[in-house]
Amino acid sequence: MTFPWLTFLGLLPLVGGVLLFLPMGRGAARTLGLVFSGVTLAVAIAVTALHVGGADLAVQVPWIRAFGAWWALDVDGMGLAMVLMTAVLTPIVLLAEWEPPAMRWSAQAFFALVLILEGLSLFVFMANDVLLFYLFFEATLIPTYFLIVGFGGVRRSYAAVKFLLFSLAGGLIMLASVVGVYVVGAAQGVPSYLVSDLAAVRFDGDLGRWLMLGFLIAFVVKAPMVPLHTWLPDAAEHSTPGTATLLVGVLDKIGTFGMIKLCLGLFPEASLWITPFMVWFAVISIIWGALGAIGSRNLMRLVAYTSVSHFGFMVLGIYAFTTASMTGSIFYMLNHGFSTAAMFLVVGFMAKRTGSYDIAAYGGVQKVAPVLAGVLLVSGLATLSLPGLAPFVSEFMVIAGTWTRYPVVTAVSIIGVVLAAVYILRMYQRTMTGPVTDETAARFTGRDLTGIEKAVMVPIIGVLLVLGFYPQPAVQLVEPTAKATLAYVGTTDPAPVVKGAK
Amino acid sequence: MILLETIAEPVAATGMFTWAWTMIAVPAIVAGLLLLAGKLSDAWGHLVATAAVFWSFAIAVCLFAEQLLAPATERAVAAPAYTWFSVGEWTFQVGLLVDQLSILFAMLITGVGGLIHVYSIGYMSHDPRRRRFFAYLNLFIAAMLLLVLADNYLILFVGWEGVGLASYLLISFWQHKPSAAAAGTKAFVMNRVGDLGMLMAISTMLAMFGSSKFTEVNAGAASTEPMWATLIGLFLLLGACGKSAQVPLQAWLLDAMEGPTPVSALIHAATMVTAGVYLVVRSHALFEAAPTAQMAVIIVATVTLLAGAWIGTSQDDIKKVLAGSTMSQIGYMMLAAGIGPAGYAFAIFHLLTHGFFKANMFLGAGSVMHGMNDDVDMRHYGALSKVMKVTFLTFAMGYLAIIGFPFFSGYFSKDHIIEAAFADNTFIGVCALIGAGITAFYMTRLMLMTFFGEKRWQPGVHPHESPKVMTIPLIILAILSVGAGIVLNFWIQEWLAPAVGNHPHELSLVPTPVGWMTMAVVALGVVAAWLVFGRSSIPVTAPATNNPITLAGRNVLFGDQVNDFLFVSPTTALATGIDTTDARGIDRMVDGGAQAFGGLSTQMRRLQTGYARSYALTMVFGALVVGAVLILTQLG
Amino acid sequence: MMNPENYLILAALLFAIGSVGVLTRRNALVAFMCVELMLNACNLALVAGSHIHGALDGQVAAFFVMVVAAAEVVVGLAIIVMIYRTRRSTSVDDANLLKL
Amino acid sequence: MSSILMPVLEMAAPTLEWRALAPVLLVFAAACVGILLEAVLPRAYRFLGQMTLVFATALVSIGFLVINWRGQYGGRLAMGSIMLDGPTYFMWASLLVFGTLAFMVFSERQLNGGATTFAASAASVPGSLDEADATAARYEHTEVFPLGLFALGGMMVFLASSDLIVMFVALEVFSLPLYLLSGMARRRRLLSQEAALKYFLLGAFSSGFFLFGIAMLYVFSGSLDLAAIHTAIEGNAGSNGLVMIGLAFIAIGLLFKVGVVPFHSWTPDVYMGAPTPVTGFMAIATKLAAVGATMRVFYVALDGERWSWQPLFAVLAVLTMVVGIIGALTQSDIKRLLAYSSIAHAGFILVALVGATQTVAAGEGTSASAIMFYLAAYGFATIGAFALVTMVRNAAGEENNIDGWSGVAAKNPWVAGLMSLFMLSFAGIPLTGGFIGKWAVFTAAWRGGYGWLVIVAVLASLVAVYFYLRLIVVMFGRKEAKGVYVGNASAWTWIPVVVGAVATVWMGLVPDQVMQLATFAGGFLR
Repeated sequence: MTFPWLTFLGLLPLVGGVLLFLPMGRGAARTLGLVFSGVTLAVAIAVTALHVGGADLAVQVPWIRAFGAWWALDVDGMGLAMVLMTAVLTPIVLLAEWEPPAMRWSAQAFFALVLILEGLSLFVFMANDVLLFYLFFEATLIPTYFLIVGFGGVRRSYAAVKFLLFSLAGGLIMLASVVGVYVVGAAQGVPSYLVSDLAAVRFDGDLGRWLMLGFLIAFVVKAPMVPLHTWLPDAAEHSTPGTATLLVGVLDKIGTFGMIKLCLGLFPEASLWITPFMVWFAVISIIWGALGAIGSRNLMRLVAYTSVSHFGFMVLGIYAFTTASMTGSIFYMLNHGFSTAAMFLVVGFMAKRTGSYDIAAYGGVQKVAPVLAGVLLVSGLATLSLPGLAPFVSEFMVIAGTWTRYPVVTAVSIIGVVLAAVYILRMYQRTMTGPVTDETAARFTGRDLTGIEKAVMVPIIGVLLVLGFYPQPAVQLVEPTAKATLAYVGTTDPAPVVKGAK
Repeated sequence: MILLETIAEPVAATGMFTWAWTMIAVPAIVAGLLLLAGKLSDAWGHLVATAAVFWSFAIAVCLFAEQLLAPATERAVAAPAYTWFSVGEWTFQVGLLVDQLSILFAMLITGVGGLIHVYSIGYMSHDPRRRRFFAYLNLFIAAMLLLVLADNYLILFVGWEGVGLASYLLISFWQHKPSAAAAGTKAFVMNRVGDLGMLMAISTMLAMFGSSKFTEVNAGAASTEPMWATLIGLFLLLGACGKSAQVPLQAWLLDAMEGPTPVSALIHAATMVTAGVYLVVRSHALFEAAPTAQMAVIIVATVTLLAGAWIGTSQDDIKKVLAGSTMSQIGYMMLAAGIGPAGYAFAIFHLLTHGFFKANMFLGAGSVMHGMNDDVDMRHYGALSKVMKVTFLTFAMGYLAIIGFPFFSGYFSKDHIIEAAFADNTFIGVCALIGAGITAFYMTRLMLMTFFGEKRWQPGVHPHESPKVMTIPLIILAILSVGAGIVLNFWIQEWLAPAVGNHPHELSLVPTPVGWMTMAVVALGVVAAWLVFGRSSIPVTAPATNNPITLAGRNVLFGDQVNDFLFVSPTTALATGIDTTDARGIDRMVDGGAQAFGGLSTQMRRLQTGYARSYALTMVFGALVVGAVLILTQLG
Repeated sequence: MMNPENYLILAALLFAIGSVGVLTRRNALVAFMCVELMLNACNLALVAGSHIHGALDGQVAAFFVMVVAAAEVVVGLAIIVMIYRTRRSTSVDDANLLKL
Repeated sequence: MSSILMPVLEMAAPTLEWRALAPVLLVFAAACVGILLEAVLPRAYRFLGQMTLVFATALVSIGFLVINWRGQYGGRLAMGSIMLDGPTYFMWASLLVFGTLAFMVFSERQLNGGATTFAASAASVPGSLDEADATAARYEHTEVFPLGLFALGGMMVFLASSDLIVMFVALEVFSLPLYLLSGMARRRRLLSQEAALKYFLLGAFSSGFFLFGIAMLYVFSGSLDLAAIHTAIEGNAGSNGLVMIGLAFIAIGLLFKVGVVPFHSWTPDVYMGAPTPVTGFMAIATKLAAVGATMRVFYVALDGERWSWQPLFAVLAVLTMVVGIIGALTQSDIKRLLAYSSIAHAGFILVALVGATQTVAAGEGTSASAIMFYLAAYGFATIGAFALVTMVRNAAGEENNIDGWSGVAAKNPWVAGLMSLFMLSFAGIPLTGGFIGKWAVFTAAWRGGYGWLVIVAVLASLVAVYFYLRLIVVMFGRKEAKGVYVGNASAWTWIPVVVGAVATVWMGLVPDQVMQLATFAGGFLR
């Protein structure tokens, strides 16, 4: 038997997280946490190398035999992209939260919870068994809840409960579908939860549609889409920037990840049936999120709303069913992880100096803390998808791919592109430019970004730039997933209208 | 519709052309270096930046020379760099196309850009953030070169957005001024509206042709359904309107004058704002397949050239007058580009000459401001011709060029456009002619208010001539303003023909009837301005007026108010509404559900009375329920 | 011999009387006696069933029930006495602290 | 007359399969010995003696059980009154484990200042001099151990009996000690006594119903044997009115013990009033035994009337989930909260019971296996949770008010963390046994054709999450309550907590072993 790389990869941070519950000094805890997340990153890179080299990494061991559940892990391009993103973001978040807020739980607890969250998320992205996926999908809520409640802002308890209730609501509805999938499969002689086994089961007719909806609702809550998004701004506003990064950057991706892997991967017919609805739903999210961001007076809420808008693009790309749009969506999932991370973390650095997330509390920061302002601007430009930064490539693929099928929908959706410029630049204008306020002078003078903060931002911005200028390897990594999914669903890309152009 | 002869396929890059990418890379790298190095590079940053631009200029000149030496069919050279990304059937190459059209642009950008860099060394010498300014300028140069050298629309769009970013950064360079910061944001957002058009155009091209390469799009254009060709054309026009400040996306350009003057000269006069013209000319095949779109271009251009001129007549801010003039002149170029094969070369011709004389005048204005403690109000100027001789003389060259004084550069380029307009449509021609007259009027007004008349200087202002580092670029640009027209006049049509499918026609130095008419109208404009502003003294504050034309001009034709009413207010209202809906609507519904359950729970607790006998009664009741259900199942 | 069904009807009546008694009587002792009445109604039914089928099990079962009932009395009385000593009352309605 | 006397004359000595029945016989024997010990041992040694007896018995019983199980002993035993089949083995094992853990909590004396949580003298009047004297003399009711063993033995017989009259006797054997145990709290004695009275009266009332049902089935079939009743129903061509009456009354009696709405009213009051260790024992052991017996009666004897009782149970399941969950939403007492939670769980169990999946391919889960797994998972969490309830205290004893639990996390993160774990398991959140259990019962129900019931159950558990969360929120998200402390418990409390926690996580992560045991226990034999 070959070495179970994927199991090892997921267990590493979990072991680290559990170890961190042992009593130890603050310094030792932080070092240990960073070491574990660093090793996890190294293993993730090794796994990527193996996958690209063509190694078969799949693990498949019986787990609950009586009900056909397997400990089955595997990665495809999309899974690997998500795994890498998680593995990269975790050490960054740990560094960014090197000094968690005072008057809250200890740094040790934060590091432990983050590592546990990382491990669980990795398993979600690697799970190849519906029940296993569900198990970790739901399990991620627990550390997230404690991360919000233990380290968040004033109304952290409210926000944490809201987050949990929304997520659990979606999750439990999904549970019904998880059960139903098995029952239908068993009735067709496939009593198994393996994704590969279930792909052979036909989920036809109304039952198939209801089952698909069960999954979809959970993912729609997760990948927050209007009108089930209201938990996100609150959760982001009342948690620490690091938590918000993981929440929006990593956890919410499970929603779009699940749509591709499970909704499309199990219910092609039902997914095509829901498409017209989802497409408009996505457009509403795009516009709604962007307008919400424009209306936000709080920086964390603003970033959260931008994500609602961006998730709208991802969903639009998925349900447009073209290679370009779906590849764009998957690539967007990756890029968005880094661009939101950049936004949340910079906003966190700002708040660390003033103690406030209110836009009104800032003004003229650029003059006294130019590096901070510059980093915020770059992060913002990534968020508004400026070419040269990674999100542009993915957003363009989504728009261009969707256009080939739904020009009108796309035309409406790209109003979001203009609104993105409005919310980012207005925010930048109000916080960073203008005359230096007394408050800014007192809080920011001589307190530009510290070394550790720069160390946090450099890799994120580096990734955004590299993927912006040379996205080809990443696109090639995730494209096979899109192609395989589309082939399974049975759609083909619209051919160019004008023949012989080439 | 005139069918084009096939455009020659670009040949593979050899020799100097393999260095073409360094034109873009060097300024880009220098920009990044200066931004990252921080204060370390304060001392020498501006020199490196200027050198970088001259490097690009040198390469551009060398390439141009090679092209001149090559046979006409081998002048267009493709220099692919690497695959940006490929997805499905689509492949997006980062590739450069150095052809007759783009090389002219490259030289304009790097040449004028280089001069403006030199000028800025002096102009920005007292600014503590000069290094950053030069970094942004280099960023702009790199992006602009990418825009014009790209071999496909997507890379063009990357450059397009890049210049938008640089423009944003430079307009709001003096961020501590809220007006500057707001102007930057406004410029970026309005450009984004245009970008929607670009995105839709590229998406449609991909859907139509499966590629966004110029060669493939042009090859397929003729066989495209008219509806789609028209749509692409209109989308491109929307993009061009945003970038080139054409009506209805013109409102940002005057605000953009908040930026340092060299920026206004380089970006908002000579290069970036003309990108729309470049785009239309570059997409000539598509526009020719879509007469409706061409008509739209012509209408937009005509409206803009008149609107810009109108604004120019009533502004008191010297830079805003020049900005209005820029709008108007770009309108001429768009007009030419919209007319079709007859006008492409003239559009580019006017673009080049305008690049020279407008940069010249902007820098001249900067020089004036430099001497006047950064005051921009012309009502505080007057009689500057005596104290700022070099500035005055160079400015005068620009002035004569723009009003179309015979044998100055504008005379050639603008008159050709007016003639072509008359040839196309008499009404449009008349409009263009009127525009020329108004141009003469407002430019004369500017000259009179700035350099002649009595001193209206504010207390404590001591005008002086600018240092050599600023005047030498002025002199060079003045020479170009004077001579570029006559040099290019006979050559440019032939040169551009392979790239834009132009139809060269005979030109002579002797004015045509339209030419005579133009001269007369211009003379009329000059005289009118002299009658109004040259004879009487000019009030130091703008006199109140009820003249609707003046009021509209002073308020930039109420563009901001219209935008506010149509877009900004509704968006703000919606954003507020969404905030409320999320907090009070959706969440309230969820909370309401929770409260309903809570209420139900409280009610139900009343059943738990604590009396054992009532519990027993509940059980008996339960027995009845059991009985009832069983009876029902037996019946069923 | 009467129709054995009549025994069953009687048993049902007794059972009903017993349960109504539990519902209506406040005194814990009386309520408890009503429960005993219900058990004895069951005994009657068991014995009647034994007769109908001509088998002994029902009668044996009735003995078991009696023994169990006796044991129940022991425990029940202990609890009722304990309550009485505490509260000086055997009303089941007085024991009403645990509710909602 | 002779016909009546004849069998008596022919009666032979009953045969007992000693080895196979050893686990339950040992428990009864130990209970009897325990009573003797009370009489024989001096007061000072009684506690030690009883504890030794209880835990030694438990160990030996479990040992016998395991050996017998592996040796595949079984079948109809004790002259047809006990059915030792797979489910019996599984549930006996569960009962013995949970009983042992519960008795450990009985033994805790450190929390209470050196005394157990039971009254020093249950017979003394609360607040009287007698009581004060007894307390001062450090008297203890060590009878709780034999009582507990009797209850445990009764439960084991209850779920294993294949004869209705044995089942009735067993019902009383386990109920009567519980009535007494409920009334023996050291603190809040009025509440405790009231709980005992209510439990007793209503319990007796319900056993009347149960017995009446037995009588009706007997009248119908002429036998008390479950298999014989099955045969009679199968062969019945005429009216089934008597079967229906019997079915209804037996159901009432059994579901009362399970705590199904509308026979649940006793649950909150008794759970709240009884001493907490007893509540913990009742909460799992009674429920397990009653569910086991319900399955046995309905799957074995009344299987032929399945189309009658499935809709009935479905209606009751919906009622139970709804009432249990909605009732729990606004509770302010933690024990009442757990009581309503136990009602809700009864509803979830009924969901699977209704589905009654019994015929699937070998090695696939059935309703019975799902329910048994569910009960095991629920049991570990219940034992642990109630043990933790004893540890959060104020000056007067246990702090049962949920507001008093505010900020427990800051006082003792372990207590708060483990309590959260148990709450998450109750709520059915993954990585806990509760999740796997819930998923398994839903699967069983849907496979049995009750998809709509699964949807209702899912929606119900969605609301249920709220009140479990509430406790977590209170512990972690609120400021510390004044005057409340986390008691320094001995190993007697900590062992059940830790075992419960480990088992909960174990069954959540690697449930296969337990699930295989439950699955290969197979169906109920006739």
